[in-house]
Amino acid sequence: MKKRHMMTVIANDEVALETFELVLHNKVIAKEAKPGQFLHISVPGHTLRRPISIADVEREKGEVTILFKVVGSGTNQLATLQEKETVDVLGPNGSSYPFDSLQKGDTVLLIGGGIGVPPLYFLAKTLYEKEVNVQCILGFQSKEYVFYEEQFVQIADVQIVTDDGSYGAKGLVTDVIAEVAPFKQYYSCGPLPMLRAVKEKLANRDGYLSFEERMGCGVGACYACVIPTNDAVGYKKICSDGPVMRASEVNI
Amino acid sequence: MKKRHMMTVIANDEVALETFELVLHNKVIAKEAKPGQFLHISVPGHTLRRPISIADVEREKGEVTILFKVVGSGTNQLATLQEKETVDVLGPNGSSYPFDSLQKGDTVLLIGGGIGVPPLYFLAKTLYEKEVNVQCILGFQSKEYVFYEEQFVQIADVQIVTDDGSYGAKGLVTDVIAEVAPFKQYYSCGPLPMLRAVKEKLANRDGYLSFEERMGCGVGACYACVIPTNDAVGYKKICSDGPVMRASEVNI
Amino acid sequence: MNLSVQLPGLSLKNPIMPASGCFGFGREYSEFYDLNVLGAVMMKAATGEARLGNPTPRVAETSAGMLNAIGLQNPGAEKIVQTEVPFLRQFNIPIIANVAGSSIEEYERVVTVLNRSDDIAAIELNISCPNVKEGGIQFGIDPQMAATVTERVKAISNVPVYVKLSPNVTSIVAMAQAIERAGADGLTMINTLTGMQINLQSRKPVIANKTGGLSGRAIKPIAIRMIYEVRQHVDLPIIGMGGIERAEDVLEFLYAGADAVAVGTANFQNPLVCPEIIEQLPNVLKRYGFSSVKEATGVAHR
Amino acid sequence: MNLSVQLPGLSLKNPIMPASGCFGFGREYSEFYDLNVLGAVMMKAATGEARLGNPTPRVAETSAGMLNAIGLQNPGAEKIVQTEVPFLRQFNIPIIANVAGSSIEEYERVVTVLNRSDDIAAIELNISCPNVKEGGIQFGIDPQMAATVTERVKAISNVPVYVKLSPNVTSIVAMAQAIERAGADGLTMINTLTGMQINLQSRKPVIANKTGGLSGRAIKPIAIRMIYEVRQHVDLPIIGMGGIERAEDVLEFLYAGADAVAVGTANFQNPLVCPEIIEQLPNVLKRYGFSSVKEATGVAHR
Ligand SMILES: Cc1cc2nc3c(=O)[nH]c(=O)nc-3n(C[C@H](O)[C@H](O)[C@H](O)COP(=O)(O)OP(=O)(O)OC[C@H]3O[C@@H](n4cnc5c(N)ncnc54)[C@H](O)[C@@H]3O)c2cc1C
Ligand SMILES: Cc1cc2nc3c(=O)[nH]c(=O)nc-3n(C[C@H](O)[C@H](O)[C@H](O)COP(=O)(O)OP(=O)(O)OC[C@H]3O[C@@H](n4cnc5c(N)ncnc54)[C@H](O)[C@@H]3O)c2cc1C
Ligand SMILES: Cc1cc2nc3c(=O)[nH]c(=O)nc-3n(C[C@H](O)[C@H](O)[C@H](O)COP(=O)(O)O)c2cc1C
Ligand SMILES: Cc1cc2nc3c(=O)[nH]c(=O)nc-3n(C[C@H](O)[C@H](O)[C@H](O)COP(=O)(O)O)c2cc1C
Ligand code: FES
Ligand code: FES
Repeated sequence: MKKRHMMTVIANDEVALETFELVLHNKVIAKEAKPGQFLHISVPGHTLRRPISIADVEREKGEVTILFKVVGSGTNQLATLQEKETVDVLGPNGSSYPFDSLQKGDTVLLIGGGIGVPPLYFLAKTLYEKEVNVQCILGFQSKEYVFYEEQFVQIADVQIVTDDGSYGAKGLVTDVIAEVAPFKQYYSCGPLPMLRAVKEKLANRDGYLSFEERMGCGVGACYACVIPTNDAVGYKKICSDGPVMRASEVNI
Repeated sequence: MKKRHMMTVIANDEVALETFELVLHNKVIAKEAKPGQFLHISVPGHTLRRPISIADVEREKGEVTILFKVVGSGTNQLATLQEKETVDVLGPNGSSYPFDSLQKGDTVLLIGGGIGVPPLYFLAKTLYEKEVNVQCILGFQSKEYVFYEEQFVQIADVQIVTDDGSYGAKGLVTDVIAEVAPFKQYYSCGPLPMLRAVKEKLANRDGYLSFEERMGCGVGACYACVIPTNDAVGYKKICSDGPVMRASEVNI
Repeated sequence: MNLSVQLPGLSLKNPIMPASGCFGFGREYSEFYDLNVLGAVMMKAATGEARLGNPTPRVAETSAGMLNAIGLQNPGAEKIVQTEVPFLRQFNIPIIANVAGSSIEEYERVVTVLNRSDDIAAIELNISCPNVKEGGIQFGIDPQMAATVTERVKAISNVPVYVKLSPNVTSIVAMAQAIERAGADGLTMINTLTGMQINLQSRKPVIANKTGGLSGRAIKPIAIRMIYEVRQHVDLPIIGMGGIERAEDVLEFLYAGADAVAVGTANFQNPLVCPEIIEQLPNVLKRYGFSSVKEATGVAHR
Repeated sequence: MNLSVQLPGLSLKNPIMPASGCFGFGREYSEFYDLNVLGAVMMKAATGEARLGNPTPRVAETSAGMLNAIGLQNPGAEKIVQTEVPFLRQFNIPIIANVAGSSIEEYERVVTVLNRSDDIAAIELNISCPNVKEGGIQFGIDPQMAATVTERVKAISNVPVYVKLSPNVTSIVAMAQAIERAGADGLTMINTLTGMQINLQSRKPVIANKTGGLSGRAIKPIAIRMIYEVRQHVDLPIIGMGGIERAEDVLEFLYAGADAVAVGTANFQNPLVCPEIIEQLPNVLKRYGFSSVKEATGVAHR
């Protein structure tokens, strides 16, 4: 049976402007989590849980890392969490980035935008361990918002772009796609307009996108988070069928 | 101008079953408070403030003590307050027990029931300093709920009664009124049925009662807390005209 | 402690059930606990044909509540009878089918399809969904139309019919009385209150449908008031809902006059809320001096 | 930053005022701050004669809100004009008199008394107090009756008449339209939603009047929805209220179509809430790209 998990805060640090790295302890989740999945986090005083992607796990230590940007009252409250406090979560929820078809030596492309970058780190690390070559294009608003560059460069080829050019190349992630080495598959996560642009730019390539939507239940019961699909049913639920979907199946 | 005051928690201890003694620091309130007045306390996450009587002050140290019983979600939350945390209060609010007419050597009677006892301690201490003789009848549910007996006995003649006889005499405060020494004036605080009984029993005596009522604003603006009076207007507000009223003026 | 409640068509071992639309068809929450512990289950709304519902965003958070405008997305009555009811049948709990539509004919069509299943214990006639624009809402706010759809559905349904009341009306009692006269077997109340939230940045309503239905703790005082009022004027059994999160809330609904209750929004915060309430209910009943659910029902009227 | 708003009879230096019944006649809060900072002040309801109101308890706390059933306690219109208006006149802010009654004649009587004062800038016609049993509530839920009392009061009032809408209706737009046609100068909305809380121990409603009006953050989504809907169908200026606690809330009300706003329940938690909102409003307007209050009004409709 699934259950509510209590996770204990190990560390909570601001790693970039308005961006926090929260390390949580829970053996079950650390063991089960797959790249692309999310935690559905209870924030005291709030009716709805907050979905936040899993950015990293240390399976042995039982540690799970998430990275989040403070955008409203829920994330604001998460930012105040202190060591040893506990957090009530559901998870790991949702689908993950599939990579079973990849072989040692294959090359892939990861494209992340802003707060869509975190799940790609977990993916990059997992693929690196499989000895898959990882190229990343990571887009941020501006220099102050860049995070996890050091972590990424240790395991991947990284190209950073910023909207205002204050760090890396100036422009959108799609502006630099043409420059990357040949790849077998792509994986992306970021705001919807970015995912649309990526899908269009890489229309003839096989890839996976991870979506965001306002959620109710986070487990597939309330139909808050649907996304139109090209199949007969016509929709999928981002919380349970997704958040990761094959680019070709969604109608965005 | 009146203002919202921040008070810092110095100590918060369970002094009897479900009964907490909360010592707070704030110089202005400690200086201004008069016996019978209350603090209107903000409890995070709650729409309305909680009125709690001032039970003691150390004017020099800037300390204000309140005693409260855990009866619902607000007091439950107050019970969790830790040293150094801050509390947002309005106050000191309301009227106080008048005692200017008392002389050194006069004798008075204080009658408190349950959580109506706290303001009487502040009054007893003040009168003791004026060298007025204080006799107290203090009623509690049962032994476990008795608090502040030691503090009272140092400054007053104390008779304790409990509903079940588990401590002191068994019975109601009104059962033992006949036994007390002659007194010039009486002061009482407790649940409404007790105040009614006290007023009736001491119908021909001059006395002051302190009332409780559910409050909105706590400052006299919303008319939530009225009590019928015998004057032409027909009512008074417990939060601003009261909580202390002359027994003869109220219609209870 | 006797938790059982007998209502038309519903033999409930306890008075707790998940509310329609907040529990899908039970599959997801069956991964959290054995649904057998529930008093009953209210399925998500069924319409004549499959519906894709409203555009997203469909939910927004509010103070002590939330807004939703799902728009009755569902696979259609046929599919529900074929694939969802058989799943729920494995549990030994009454299945209540929530029926929605844009016309009386659609309501009838859905009920005709549901009639083919032997596994549905009762129908919850959803005349109150505020998020469907084609006219569904009309039934829920006009006593005469509510009566008409109730009569027509009653005439063909194989099982008892509970009508779900909208709180977005001037007189909830007038609605309940019209529905009682039309022959309904029970009432469920309340559905959501129509609300809106505007995003300061985008300058548009957060919910794509603009308005959404307000549910959760924020609306509990309104639900309690309406149940209390209806109980004073109508004899039908009432399944109460609106902001229930704890066993104490259940007791308040029983006091007001509900015979059983449903839990909606609270499932999202706590998927285990229903079994937790069921577990705590005997203690809470006992603490306040009751030896059965029945004893607590309507006590605020005595 | 231009915070000023011009409405019939009301030249507001900013759009923030305390709501009726939550601020008495200003005396208590004048001990916390200089009332001159306010855009205006809405006085507590005035009736023809002094009223003692309902028995206590009169308030209860709910999730993100509260219930009240004060019952229009007030010293009567004469006394208010004699003793309260002169107090408020010392501040340089428009005084809005809230007028209540149990009959059209009583409304007229109150307005006749108020007409004698030169210091009242506008009347807020309270046809929506849910806590008066003698019939006051009827005016607020029936468009025809609302129109009649509006017309009669308009006919005699020396100052512009704003009518306060009750949210306890099926169609807030129908109410607003009827009142517009009857010649009102503006609308204020919303009053409280009727609710109830039951004490588990005593087994009785907490509020002596049984039902009370729900106010506070819990009702904000309903207020926003109703203002948005009315703004689409009615041209009258709107003073919005219902759950405002922060300058951001004010902006949401402006977006929905309010021209100014009133703050009620929030005064109880924070006596300084009005001046604090007024202080923060320019920053909040600026942050979201506006250079005046006027610019933000109704933007969600664009
Ligand atoms: C599958 C998934 C994975 C995500 N992963 C991350 C991540 O790793 N890091 C990160 O910073 N953010 C992530 N987000 C976005 C994150 O959920 C929102 O930023 C967060 O919920 C905002 O909450 P708030 O209370 O601070 O904001 P508010 O705006 O106050 O939230 C109000 C309501 O809207 C919802 N909401 C607001 N923005 C979003 C959004 N973009 N997506 C979904 N719901 C939203 C909130 O959950 C809440 O219910 C993810 C979203 C999804 C759906
Ligand atoms: C002038 C005055 C002085 C008081 N002094 C003390 C004191 O010294 N020690 C003490 O323990 N208690 C005192 N009380 C009672 C105290 O205010 C309540 O016990 C407290 O508000 C309960 O809050 P709650 O959230 O725990 O209970 P809940 O029942 O959850 O409260 C719900 C609502 O009801 C109100 N309420 C509930 N009980 C009372 C009550 N008896 N009187 C007024 N409001 C109530 C609460 O303030 C809140 O608004 C005093 C009350 C008044 C009016
Ligand atoms: C996301 C969501 C979807 C809902 N869908 C339906 C529905 O399909 N049919 C229905 O009758 N009620 C529906 N409702 C209303 C609930 O069944 C319930 O009446 C209401 O939410 C009040 O209860 P609560 O406060 O416990 O959620 C829905 C509510 C929510 C929050
Ligand atoms: C204690 C209290 C008393 C009120 N008295 C009145 C009143 O006399 N006249 C009136 O028109 N509205 C009255 N109201 C309603 C408020 O003016 C306001 O419309 C409502 O509370 C919603 O705003 P809020 O959520 O900011 O409180 C009262 C509200 C409260 C809480
Ligand atoms: S959030 Fe409920 S179905 Fe996805
Ligand atoms: S609590 Fe508002 S007048 Fe007393």
